[in-house]
Amino acid sequence: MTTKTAGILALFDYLDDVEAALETIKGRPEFKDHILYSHTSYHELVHHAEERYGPSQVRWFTLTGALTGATTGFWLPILCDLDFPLIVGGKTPAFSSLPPNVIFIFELFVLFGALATILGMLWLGRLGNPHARILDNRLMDDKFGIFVPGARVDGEEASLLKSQGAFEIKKTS
Amino acid sequence: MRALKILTAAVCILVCQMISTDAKAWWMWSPGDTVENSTQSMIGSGYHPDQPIDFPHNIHAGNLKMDCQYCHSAARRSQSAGVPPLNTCMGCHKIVATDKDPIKYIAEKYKRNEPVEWTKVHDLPDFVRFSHKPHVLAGFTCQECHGPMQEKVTAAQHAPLQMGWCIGCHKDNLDKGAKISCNTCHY
Amino acid sequence: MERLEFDELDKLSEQKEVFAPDATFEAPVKNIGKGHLFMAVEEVMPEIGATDLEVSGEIAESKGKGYPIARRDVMRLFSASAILGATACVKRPAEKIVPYVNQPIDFAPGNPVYYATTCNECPAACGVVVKTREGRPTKLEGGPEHPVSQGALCAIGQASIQSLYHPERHKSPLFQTNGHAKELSWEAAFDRIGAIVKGSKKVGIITKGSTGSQRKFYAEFLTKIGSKSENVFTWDANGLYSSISEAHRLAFGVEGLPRLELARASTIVGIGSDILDVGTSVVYHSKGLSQALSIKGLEKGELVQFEAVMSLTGGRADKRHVIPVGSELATTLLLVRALHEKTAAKGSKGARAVIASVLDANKGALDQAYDVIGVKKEVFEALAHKMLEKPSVLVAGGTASFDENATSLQVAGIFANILLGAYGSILNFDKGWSASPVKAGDMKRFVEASPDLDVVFVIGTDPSFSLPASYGFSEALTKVKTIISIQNFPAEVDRLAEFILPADHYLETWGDEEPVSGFLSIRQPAVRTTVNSRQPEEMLMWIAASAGAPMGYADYRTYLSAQWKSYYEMAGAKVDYETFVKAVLRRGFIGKLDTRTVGDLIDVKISLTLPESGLKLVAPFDHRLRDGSFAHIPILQEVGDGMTTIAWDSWIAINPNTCRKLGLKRNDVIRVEGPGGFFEGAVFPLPGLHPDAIVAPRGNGHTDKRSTISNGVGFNPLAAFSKAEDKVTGQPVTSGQKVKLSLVGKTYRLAAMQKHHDIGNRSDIIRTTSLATLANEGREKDLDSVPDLYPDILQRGDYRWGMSVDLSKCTGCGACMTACSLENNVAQIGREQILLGREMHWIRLDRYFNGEVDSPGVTFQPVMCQQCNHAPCEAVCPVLATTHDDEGINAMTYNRCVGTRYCGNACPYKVRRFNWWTYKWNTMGEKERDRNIKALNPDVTVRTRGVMEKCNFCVGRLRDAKLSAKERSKEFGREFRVQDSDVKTACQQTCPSDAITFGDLKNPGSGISKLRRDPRAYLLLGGFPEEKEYGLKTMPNVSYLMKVGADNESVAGSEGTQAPKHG
Amino acid sequence: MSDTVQWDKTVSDVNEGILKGVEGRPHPTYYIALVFALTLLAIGITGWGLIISFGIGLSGKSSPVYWGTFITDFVFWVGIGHAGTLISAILFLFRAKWRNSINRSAEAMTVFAVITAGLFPLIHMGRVWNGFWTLPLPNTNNMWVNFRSPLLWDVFAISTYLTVSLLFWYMGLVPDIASLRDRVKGFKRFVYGILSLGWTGNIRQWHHYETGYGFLAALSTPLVLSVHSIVSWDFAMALQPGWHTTIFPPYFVAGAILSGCAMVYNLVVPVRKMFRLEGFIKEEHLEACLKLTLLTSTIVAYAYAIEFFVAWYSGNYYEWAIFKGRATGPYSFYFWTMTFCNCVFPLLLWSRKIRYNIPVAMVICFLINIGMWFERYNIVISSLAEDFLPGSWGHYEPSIIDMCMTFGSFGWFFTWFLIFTKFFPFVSMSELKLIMPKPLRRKPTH
Repeated sequence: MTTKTAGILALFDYLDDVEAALETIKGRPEFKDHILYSHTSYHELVHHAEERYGPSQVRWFTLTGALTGATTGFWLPILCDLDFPLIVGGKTPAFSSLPPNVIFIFELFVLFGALATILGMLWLGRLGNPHARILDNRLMDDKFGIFVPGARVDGEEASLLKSQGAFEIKKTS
Repeated sequence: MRALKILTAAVCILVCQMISTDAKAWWMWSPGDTVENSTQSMIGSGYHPDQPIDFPHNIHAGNLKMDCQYCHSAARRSQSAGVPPLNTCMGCHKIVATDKDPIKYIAEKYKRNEPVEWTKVHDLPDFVRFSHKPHVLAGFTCQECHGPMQEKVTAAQHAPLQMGWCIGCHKDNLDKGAKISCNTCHY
Repeated sequence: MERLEFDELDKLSEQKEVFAPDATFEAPVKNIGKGHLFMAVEEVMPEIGATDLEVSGEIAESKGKGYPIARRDVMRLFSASAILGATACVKRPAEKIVPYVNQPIDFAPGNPVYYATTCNECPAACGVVVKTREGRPTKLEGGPEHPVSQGALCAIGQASIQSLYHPERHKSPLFQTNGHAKELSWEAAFDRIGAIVKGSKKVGIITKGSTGSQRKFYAEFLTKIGSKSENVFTWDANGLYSSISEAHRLAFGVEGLPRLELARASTIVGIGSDILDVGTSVVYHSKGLSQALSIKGLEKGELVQFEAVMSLTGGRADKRHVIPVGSELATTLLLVRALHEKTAAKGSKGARAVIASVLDANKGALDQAYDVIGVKKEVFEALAHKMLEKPSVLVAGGTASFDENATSLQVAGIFANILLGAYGSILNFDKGWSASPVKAGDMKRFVEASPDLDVVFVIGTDPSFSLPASYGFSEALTKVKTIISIQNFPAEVDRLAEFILPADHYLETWGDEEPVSGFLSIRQPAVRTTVNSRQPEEMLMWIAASAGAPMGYADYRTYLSAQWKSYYEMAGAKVDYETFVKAVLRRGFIGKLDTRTVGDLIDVKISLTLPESGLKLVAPFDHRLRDGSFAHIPILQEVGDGMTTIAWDSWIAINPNTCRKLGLKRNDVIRVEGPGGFFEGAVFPLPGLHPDAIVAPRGNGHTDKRSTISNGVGFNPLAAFSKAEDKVTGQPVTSGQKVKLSLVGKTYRLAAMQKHHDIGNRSDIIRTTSLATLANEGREKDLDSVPDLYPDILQRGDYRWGMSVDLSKCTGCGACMTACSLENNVAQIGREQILLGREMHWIRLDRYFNGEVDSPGVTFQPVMCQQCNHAPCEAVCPVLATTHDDEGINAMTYNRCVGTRYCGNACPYKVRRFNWWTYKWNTMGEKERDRNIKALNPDVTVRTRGVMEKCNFCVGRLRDAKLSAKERSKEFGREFRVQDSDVKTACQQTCPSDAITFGDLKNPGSGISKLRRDPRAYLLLGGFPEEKEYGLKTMPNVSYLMKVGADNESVAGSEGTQAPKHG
Repeated sequence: MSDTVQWDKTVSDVNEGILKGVEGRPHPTYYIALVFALTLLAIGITGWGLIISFGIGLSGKSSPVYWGTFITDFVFWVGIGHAGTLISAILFLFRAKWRNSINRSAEAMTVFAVITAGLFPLIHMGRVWNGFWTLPLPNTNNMWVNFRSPLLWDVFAISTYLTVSLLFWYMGLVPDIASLRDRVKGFKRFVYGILSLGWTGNIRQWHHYETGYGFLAALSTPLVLSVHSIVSWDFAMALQPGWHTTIFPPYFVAGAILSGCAMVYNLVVPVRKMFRLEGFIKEEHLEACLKLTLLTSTIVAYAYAIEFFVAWYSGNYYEWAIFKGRATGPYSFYFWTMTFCNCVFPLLLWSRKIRYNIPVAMVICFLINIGMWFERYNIVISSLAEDFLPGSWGHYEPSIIDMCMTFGSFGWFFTWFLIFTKFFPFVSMSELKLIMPKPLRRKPTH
């Protein structure tokens, strides 16, 4: 979000207002690029997002990470043991000790899966960006916001949102 | 930001210090350690200390083709190869090259009944029980670990002498009776 | 060690017993060519035998003066090819290589050189082989063919390496006035003493007991300087020597100790005997007893012990009767009476008449005696019957040799042995007897003679400490004008001395011993003097010379050379004398037994008085510290007493029932008040003591700041004794005086290493069997046939090392612990750490009592790493610091260990030891000193703090043996394998009872393979394989042999009829 | 349960009410607690310094008790951590609403408890400076690690657990930090801005966040069971009687959750007071936590009983001897304390009255924590001290250093925890809002 697009931000107090507004603006071309802001992840809103953007791609990250982890967990002990085959507890190394390998498969499955999930979240949510644009300080408090890029405060979009219950329309540049 | 850069630089320098030769002894150190104190040979291959005299291995083993074990005679029957006693030197040098300065030095030492103190080059940590005997018995030449001494004057460390290096060779020679169990060298 | 004939090695391993089969002394030892030859020190270090002046050609001049010349003033760099390990320093030092100037022939740096010499720690004179590395002794072992030691050595002999390098040895001659010591040069000391000696003609020498030439030399010295030669006073706190010798003089008219060949006996009766604790020759007798009691086919010898205290000998006994303190004589006479009444009794008519008259004279007392000692008449009858059936012997001594009747007891013992016919076979008094190392009554003589003496030399003995204060020795000594104390370690007697001269350790001296008459065991230095000390005999030569009466020998070695001439003639060797001596030095001994005719029993009287009841104090020798002369050796303190497992302390052992009666608990400090004084100490309730016996061991109680090891440790029980003497020998009484006990109101924690004293019904720990069971059900076992998912684990490698421990043979003497600690650089940690339970012994002795508190059975179980094939410790180490090698050894890699200590927890045998600190050589009390680097074995890594360590089957020795075999294979072009005789672990090598066997399990003919198949073999915590119950299934390479009770009587542990099951 | 909660606060009060504590000054008791924690921490640092300088011998351990309070502390702290993950991950998946008010504190507790626990194996090591050898790092020695060692499993389990919990906790914090960022100015805003990773609250972020959070919860859920199972294998894999049993994993997990829930209660109640959060962390939520405590307490009691039963029923002499010894031997004090604290006192929680009586419940939870520490002590020490061979039996008493490290660990934990409560929202605001009545213009009819 380094390129700052001008537009308007409609601020809402109530969840049902936002929901109604979203229903209203759904499919309208002037609201094509609108961005919804919320202070928490109300189901209703997330549901809208799912409809709009499709299912989150984080799951592929998770799957890839987890499978990489499991593979690493399987081969790491075996390769290490084969590299320097010492007799431990009366047993020849490597393949005779598969049961404990399960632990490494599992642990690395979880570890790599979790790391990949986080990476996915950061990447897809464009997080880790110190120059993120904060449209309004109240958005993470108790307000909802709908940002409509390209719209003007006195435009049609503004009045539509206002009619849906936005208590304030703010111009952002 | 400037302060941050200086700080980062300081941390980097400190880390490098910790990894470098001298300081590693510090962070590996603990009071009164006896196994630890001469831990890994930090110096590695290339270590070439000064010796009391520049003994020319190249003349003895190279030009004159003397057998290594003529002087290092303990290698085949003992754990250490042994540095020859002065009487071995004086066996020849009572008559050979007596006019050279180094020979005068050892002749003087021999007369005074004083040993020559050499500096150990190939030094393993104290917890390694290396023995020359099995290696010589298995038919390895000295050069495989000590390098082409017949071309050198005084000895410099040739092999890295790290455990990985030992293990690598032992793994390749399992058929000759080399072992990779830990108590081959550590007990 | 070098052997001359390599090809004989294979044959040797087939021998049944590694030690010589029967009476070792009677095999001719003239043949030098056979057997082990070590190095003669003069060949390796020529200058050690020659004086400096000889070298520079001034000998003629010095001979004229008759001065022995100091030859070892300059410590020349005798050196090492590499300065070996263990130097403590933070940064990696640039190490130096210092080669010889003139390297001895056949010497390879890094390879050990062995010398044969003779131990001087007690008069038994065991032959030892000193392993030296680059000129410094690192380990002592019993001379393998030496008839006394037969390859073994006791704990004290092993530990002498620590007294050699003891950092608190005297550093220089001292002159002492009013308790203030000033250092002197040797020249000044000799000149001043010489002047004093010159001015006085009344000179005496107090010396320790010895059988060698030194007593003769002292007498010669006294004569030379114009004093009386009888002024040599010998002292040994062990009353056995004088009482046995004196009893034989009374009985047969000639002095000496009979040579006791226990191996030939079948039933051995001990009356208070301590042959396995102290005795007269503990290694020799342990060897003999071990053979006598070993299982031969379906028979086994038997040891029956009557005693008031709980000695190791009593613990080893098959049957043990508890008798009151002081009733040993009555017990012996009752047995004599029982024997005498039997028709099968042997002995000449005359002798029987003498015995009959003694029995008649004491008839009244003897009739009452059964009740007093609490043993029924039938017991004696049955015992007498059994003894007369087979070769038997009676051995008396122990604490009984410290009471008033010590000599009478020995006379009674002689009666019994005459009736048993033991003389001539088991007891040899006419062929190869032993001269007494001490003369009976010498101390009494000294106390009487002291006012007449001007100068007294006290050499190598400390009567000020080992005699009760009430005896009056120190008072007598103070009457002497000049006292010269010649000691290799600070002794109590030094305080009274004007001159203190540091003496050489025996490993630095020349000498000889004659443990059996006609048999010479030589002593040669194995090292140059390590501190500024001299050989005592040479000091006397100097003093004599400086007093203007030179003795005429260049040095003591020359004197000895003259003494050994007779052996040269006896041997009839075809070489010249010098070569002969050289050969003897390489072998260590030479000799042919002397013979003499001994007459029949002389009329001798014994009067028996029965002991009164009441609490009586007994102060027996501690089997490690003896009379206290070894209290400064850390390893001996650390090994701990066998029976109580207390280390670094003295204790007052009392029967637990008596404790309950008196309201005493363990660790309560009590005051023991005797007729001569009192002492205070902590109570240790010990089963098996007579209820009236208060047993406080001797050995500790030194209060000498110069010795930080022994200073303030324990107490000296001799303080409570009033002056009393054996009526015949004048030996002070230190046993059986009545005492009163009172609580002090404090407690003191005794550092007992073992906290629980029975096996708690866990019968797969100590398994027992009987001869009858063995006869009926005994068949070969296969301990390795355990159902296992990984069947290949025993098949790897060329060798598979195994060990077997015979529980029937172990006596709990602690020699194995000592040898192990010294071989493997195991730290000694001191009392505080032992109280925490942090002892470091790689092999420990578990002692279990069973049965009744008043007469318990005792079983010792040495536990070392069991080298499990399914090692529970290996799998749990996160960093692979402990792994298995392909020869079955569980390898501990110290330098890899990070110290999680999980392996220690996982080990069911708890044999792993953790370095909680970097242990100093002797961290004890407040003082810390670095380990004495010279006393360490350079072939074993010194462990730092934070790492685990444990027994490794002496893998360094194994490697040397394997490399030798490989070298031989290469030389001879055919495959040589390591045989039983090529390698011994330190514990096995030193075990005086041959309880430990070690070897290659892959070789079906090896001793260990046979013992692993033995019907008695079992695995510790291995369940009951015969019931398809395999216990922990750790599959150890160490196996144990079940303890066998004689007469089908059950022994330790069998009361737990219910077999414990592992889940 | 929480459906019946009577909220006197609205969504709009959340940020104001919770962040006031972060911005303003907390109750003076906070500073007292902080000084106390720092003092304990100083003791612990001194103790460790001494151990590193002089040797692990300063602790009271010996042969055969090679493990002592350090491992006790380790297991205790790992156990404490578990409740946090249970509350945040498992209850999240179960959609238990009451968790939302305390999950932040529980997660923070998890993170700090695992950090604390992770220190103990290092403190415990004889040569901590070589501790990195437990990681499979390539090196010139060609040495790897022993993948069959339960301790190595621990290394992996604990580091995975720590990483995952940390990520989970931090991801939960990001929106709240963003809220905080938007309220403060200057340098603080800069720092919180960095920490908030540029969170703006737009719906795409929330969308991925929700999915990712769900996956993390799903990945953490088996960790709740696996980590303490693996820790229990440290014991169960050794042959020691008293350790070598298959019941250990579930037994340990139940115990862990018991101690964790009790600890959450013990932590939340005072902090709730200090930062005046009564309006957000409702008594009903605390009560739910106590119910979980009660449940796990009964599981633990069952485990104790079955452990004894199996020891007897198996006929394994050594096992049974250990259990008899625990109840009657030298460590019976620890055993009975543990039994009473973990099985008997929590029974009081059956009473609804006591569940709502915060002081009494505090005491019970505190006792449970003591009991759980004793349980680990009992397992570690009594099995080791008297195992197979009576000849090698020993005794263990914690030394002063041992106790220093135990107290020091509390100092370390509380220092972190108190710092956290001061600088970050103690209640997950974004999640709390979800369980509060939604901000609707048209009020629901029911």
